[in-house]
Amino acid sequence: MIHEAEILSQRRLAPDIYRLELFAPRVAEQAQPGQFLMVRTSISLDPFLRRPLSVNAVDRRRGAVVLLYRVVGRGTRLLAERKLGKRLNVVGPLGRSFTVPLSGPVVLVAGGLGIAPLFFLAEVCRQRGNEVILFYGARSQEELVLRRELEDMGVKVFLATDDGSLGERGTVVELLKKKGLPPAAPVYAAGPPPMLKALAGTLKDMGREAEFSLEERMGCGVGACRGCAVKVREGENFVYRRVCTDGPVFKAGEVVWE
Amino acid sequence: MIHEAEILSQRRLAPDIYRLELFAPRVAEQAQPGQFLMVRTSISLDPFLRRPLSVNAVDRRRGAVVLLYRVVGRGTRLLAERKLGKRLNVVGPLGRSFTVPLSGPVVLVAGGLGIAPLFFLAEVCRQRGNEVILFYGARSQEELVLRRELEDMGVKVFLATDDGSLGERGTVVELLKKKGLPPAAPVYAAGPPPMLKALAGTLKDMGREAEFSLEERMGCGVGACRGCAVKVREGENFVYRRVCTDGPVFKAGEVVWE
Amino acid sequence: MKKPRLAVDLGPNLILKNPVVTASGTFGFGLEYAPFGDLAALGAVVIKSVTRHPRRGNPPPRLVETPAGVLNSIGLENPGVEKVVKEILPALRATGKVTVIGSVAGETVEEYVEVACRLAEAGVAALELNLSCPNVKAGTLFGHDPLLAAQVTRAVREALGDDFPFLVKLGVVGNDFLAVARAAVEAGATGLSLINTLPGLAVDVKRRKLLLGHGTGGLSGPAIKPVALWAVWRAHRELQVPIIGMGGVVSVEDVLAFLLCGARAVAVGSGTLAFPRLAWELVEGLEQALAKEGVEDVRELIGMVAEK
Amino acid sequence: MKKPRLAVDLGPNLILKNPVVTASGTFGFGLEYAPFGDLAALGAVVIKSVTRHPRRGNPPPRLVETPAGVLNSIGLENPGVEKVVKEILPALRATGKVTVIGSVAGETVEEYVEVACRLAEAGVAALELNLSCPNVKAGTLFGHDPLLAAQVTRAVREALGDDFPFLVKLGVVGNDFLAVARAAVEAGATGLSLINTLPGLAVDVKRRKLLLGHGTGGLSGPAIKPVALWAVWRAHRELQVPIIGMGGVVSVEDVLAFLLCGARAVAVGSGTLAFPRLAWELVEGLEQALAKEGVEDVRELIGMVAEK
Ligand SMILES: Cc1cc2nc3c(=O)[nH]c(=O)nc-3n(C[C@H](O)[C@H](O)[C@H](O)COP(=O)(O)OP(=O)(O)OC[C@H]3O[C@@H](n4cnc5c(N)ncnc54)[C@H](O)[C@@H]3O)c2cc1C
Ligand SMILES: Cc1cc2nc3c(=O)[nH]c(=O)nc-3n(C[C@H](O)[C@H](O)[C@H](O)COP(=O)(O)OP(=O)(O)OC[C@H]3O[C@@H](n4cnc5c(N)ncnc54)[C@H](O)[C@@H]3O)c2cc1C
Ligand SMILES: Cc1cc2nc3c(=O)[nH]c(=O)nc-3n(C[C@H](O)[C@H](O)[C@H](O)COP(=O)(O)O)c2cc1C
Ligand SMILES: Cc1cc2nc3c(=O)[nH]c(=O)nc-3n(C[C@H](O)[C@H](O)[C@H](O)COP(=O)(O)O)c2cc1C
Ligand code: FES
Ligand code: FES
Repeated sequence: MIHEAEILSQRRLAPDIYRLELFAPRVAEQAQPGQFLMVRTSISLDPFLRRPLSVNAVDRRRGAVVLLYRVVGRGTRLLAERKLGKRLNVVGPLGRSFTVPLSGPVVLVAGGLGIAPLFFLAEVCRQRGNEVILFYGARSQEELVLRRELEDMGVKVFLATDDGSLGERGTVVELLKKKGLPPAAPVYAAGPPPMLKALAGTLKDMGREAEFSLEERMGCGVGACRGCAVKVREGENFVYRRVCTDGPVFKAGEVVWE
Repeated sequence: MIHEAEILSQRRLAPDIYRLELFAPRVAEQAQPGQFLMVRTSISLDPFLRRPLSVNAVDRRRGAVVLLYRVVGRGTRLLAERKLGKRLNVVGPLGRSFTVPLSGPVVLVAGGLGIAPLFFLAEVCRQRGNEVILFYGARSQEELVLRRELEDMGVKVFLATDDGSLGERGTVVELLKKKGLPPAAPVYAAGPPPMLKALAGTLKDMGREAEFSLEERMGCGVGACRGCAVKVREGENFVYRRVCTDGPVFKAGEVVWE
Repeated sequence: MKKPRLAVDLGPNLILKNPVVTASGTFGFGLEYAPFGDLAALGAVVIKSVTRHPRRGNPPPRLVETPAGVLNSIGLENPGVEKVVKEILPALRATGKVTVIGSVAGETVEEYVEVACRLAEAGVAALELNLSCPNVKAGTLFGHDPLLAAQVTRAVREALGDDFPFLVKLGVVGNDFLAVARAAVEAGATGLSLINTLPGLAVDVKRRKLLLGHGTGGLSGPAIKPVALWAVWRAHRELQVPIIGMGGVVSVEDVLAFLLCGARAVAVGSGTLAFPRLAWELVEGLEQALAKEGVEDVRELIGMVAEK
Repeated sequence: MKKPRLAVDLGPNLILKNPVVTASGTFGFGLEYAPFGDLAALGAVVIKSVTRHPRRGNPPPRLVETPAGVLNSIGLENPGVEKVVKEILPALRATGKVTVIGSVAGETVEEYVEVACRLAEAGVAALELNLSCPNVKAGTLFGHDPLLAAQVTRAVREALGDDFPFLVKLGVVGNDFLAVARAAVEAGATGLSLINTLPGLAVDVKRRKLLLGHGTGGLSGPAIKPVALWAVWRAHRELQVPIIGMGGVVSVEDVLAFLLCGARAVAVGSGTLAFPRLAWELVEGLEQALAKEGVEDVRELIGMVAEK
């Protein structure tokens, strides 16, 4: 479960967005879309905790695992400075993956770095033969990373940007409402909480089932510390579930949005 | 006093010993032998404090300041990993320098990295025209760094190693006792506390004056925190002096060795 | 080289095969870490604090990272003693010969007594009474008052009988922890677990609000290690009772430091979050360090730090 | 953009031009940092704690670095009140219009009173009574007992008269600091300085001895920031008195966090050791941050953190 993974490549795709390729054959073999790794970004005691990052892609043949991340704080900044050939200590793959029907169309909805797990899901679905429709939103054109690769693998991509620099101007949820969904296709989404909340409302109105990948600050990543609570409906009441092991993939309908 | 100094070069001279060249024209201009810089080695909050390092040489023409250090812990390890072209935040030059007669022979006694400040002193003395005799000891041949450069500048060098791999086998103090000193030449020493303590005893027996560069853990480096105390004789009693501003150069006779 | 002896005792009725244990709340109920190593190889697994009824815990966010530390406000989320006794402990025991130490939390003397008895009956090797959880309403009530600490300790001692080993776990902020510790020991506690997290908080400056969902939390990790060593050292000198020391342990050096200050066992808490195999690595590392130093029995080190 | 107003008051008789001050003991007597900036540009310079007689301090080593922190046992080295009043304060005043806050330490009520009076006569703007130095014998005596804290506070208040502003400086480990704070405020203290260092120690594992020459020390720096914020927040809610907050400040965000928790001024301590110009940078950074957020008066922020 713990791997000292060599950094095979690290590329900047947009001003703050990096794609990192690790040599970790065991992870490459086992990982499923929606799962994540706990990455040790520092070599000192500050920052102290690992950072959760979704598996963005795997190349089983080469034993490679790909991460896609945005630099938002100290941990990700340190990661961006890591050099080729150095080793990164990662734990995983962790968490529950998406559940996908064996055939038929699927709809993916990605907000910003939400594309990280959904790219992997798109890839697996395309290999299986599912039709894949992706609604993909970001702040601006340059942050719509990996869109070419997605188109190349035959994903039907609809784009939205906050500034209108590519695709529709506006949110990805507005775009989805405008374009509509193929009947009965299950929906998979990842992105910032406000987007997911809006999407949950829209999908409820449409009477659609969906699986969302959620984020919360994590301690252990393995279900022990109870640090990563998410509020989930239970009958009339609610309980807290662990994002790390009960998720990170949850049914959209069960999440209680604050 | 605070400088963002670009790293001009960094060379490994022995397995754990590095020589680092900074672009810091103001420091190069002002620094005197025996003075030191407070170097920020980390970019995170751990390690938190600066590290004191002696000025090992300056090149006023090029605005360069040279540090010589051994990797002993986290701070110096981080320093050794710093890359060319990056900036290092340093405060200085700080502390009191050696006092040297205008002419005549001087004797330098260096144990290990004690050569760091004494190299600078040797250089300045040679430029002024003093005859310079150096007793220089280390664990083994490879750790006797900069000995060629010292010989080239006309310093008369006597070497000792613990393992006998170069020069006399034994301590530098034993070597000095064996070779004897030119009459009336003042003595300047730097090195690990046990060596300085032994040397202080020997010099006292010989009735010699000496200046020692001392080390102690430092907080501020500017005399404010009182963290760097060294026990100094005052009549029958003793007081604590600050290594950073009352020193690091002290008269050998005034130090109380524990 | 002879293999050093690692076994330690925490009083006459609790012998651990080595002095490295897990800290309550950072190792779940042990099962979560079973994929990372043999739980039976650890000195003991101290499980998450258990209450009479299930508790769902505090609203998120529950964790924030601070400089070299972790601030948590889990709020004693646990499935309640019934489920722990019926389902979790049997599952834990099924993984091998694990030494399990239970951890008890409560809001009343009766709750402590009931949970302690149920866990003891379920066969745990020893108990920790958590009198110092900063993240629930009455969490530090008992740990801040020598009289209340004595009361709950005495009640638990009477209920468990004379021989059952249990330690009282205390924090050191806002209370005279030595007075509380002394009262607990005099009331029958076998020893002490030191230290629980320090109270702390973090601010979301942009939104002008407290960052943790619960407002305040407890600080742990390397940041608090100097305070934890001090508390263990003080308590050892004053009270000479068995102590499990904890606070910021991440290295073999840290384990040795706690032992030298007087801890008979050392718990690994937040360190496990950053390094999931840490507890096992410390057992191995400790054995190697002792062998290298020629120490034949780890007990030679306990409390042996010199002042000068 | 309009320049935000930075002035704050700590009670009616102490107005600071901005809320950034230095923490006692980390800025010497101010003069040591004069080469780094204009001392008069700071909210105030709080000088090293002063005792009646000169103190030479504790044996070295006096400082050890810990994870994101500093452990010190200086032992109140200072030249004594006579020399401070006759030589140091005049020299400090000669650098410009510096607002100076004196810091008083002592072993008896009489010593506190005498030193306080001498410093007040010498013209300091206010005083801090350091009731919480963990590094000398009687250092925390007064700060651990509400009755003694009240006694020394009352005596100082009587000697200084009703109008002279002074704050009581407390630590939070090993005592019920809110009870002590309340007692001191009721006995006449203008406000509180929170927090002093936490007691701690470090071990030289190789030599099996305590690392600091004095054995134990006080922990400061970013490591303790969450605890310091918590203490300020608690004291502000409970007592609504002027507070100088401190503990681990290294950034403008930290300053804002302390203000939001209820501090009226924020002291920079260990941060200055790592970043000699930090106090000045924080004054400038605070002004910019407020301007950017459209805050016209820094006092709008004080105590304004929401719980949820
Ligand atoms: C299961 C999971 C998968 C993830 N996958 C990816 C991914 O593939 N790519 C990616 O770029 N990011 C991903 N994230 C988010 C990523 O973990 C955080 O961005 C990262 O931990 C930030 O670390 P940092 O040290 O740079 O930032 P910090 O300095 O720790 O924090 C910077 C800012 O981000 C906020 N923040 C930090 N962590 C979280 C969190 N977990 N939830 C909410 N807010 C947070 C902080 O409050 C702060 O404002 C994932 C998170 C989870 C839980
Ligand atoms: C005025 C002065 C000038 C110096 N000049 C040089 C120099 O030119 N070249 C050089 O290599 N070193 C020099 N030193 C020593 C140097 O500062 C330390 O080696 C360095 O701070 C160690 O940092 P670190 O983080 O690598 O080690 P740490 O991880 O901090 O410590 C490693 C080990 O070294 C010990 N140690 C650390 N700092 C000191 C200290 N100041 N005194 C005694 N023991 C200490 C620690 O106890 C520990 O055992 C000088 C020290 C002083 C006071
Ligand atoms: C996430 C988390 C949860 C914790 N839960 C508990 C608990 O339920 N009961 C308890 O006694 N201590 C609990 N603690 C405190 C630890 O057991 C330990 O006393 C403290 O964290 C100090 O050790 P450390 O620095 O090694 O983490 C918890 C600590 C953390 C970080
Ligand atoms: C080296 C050092 C010396 C100190 N000396 C004193 C002192 O003389 N009087 C005092 O009241 N506090 C003293 N303190 C405590 C600080 O004023 C401050 O309360 C504490 O360090 C927390 O702030 P910080 O984390 O910003 O350093 C000292 C702290 C340090 C690090
Ligand atoms: S991160 Fe520890 S339980 Fe999820
Ligand atoms: S290092 Fe602060 S006084 Fe010398």
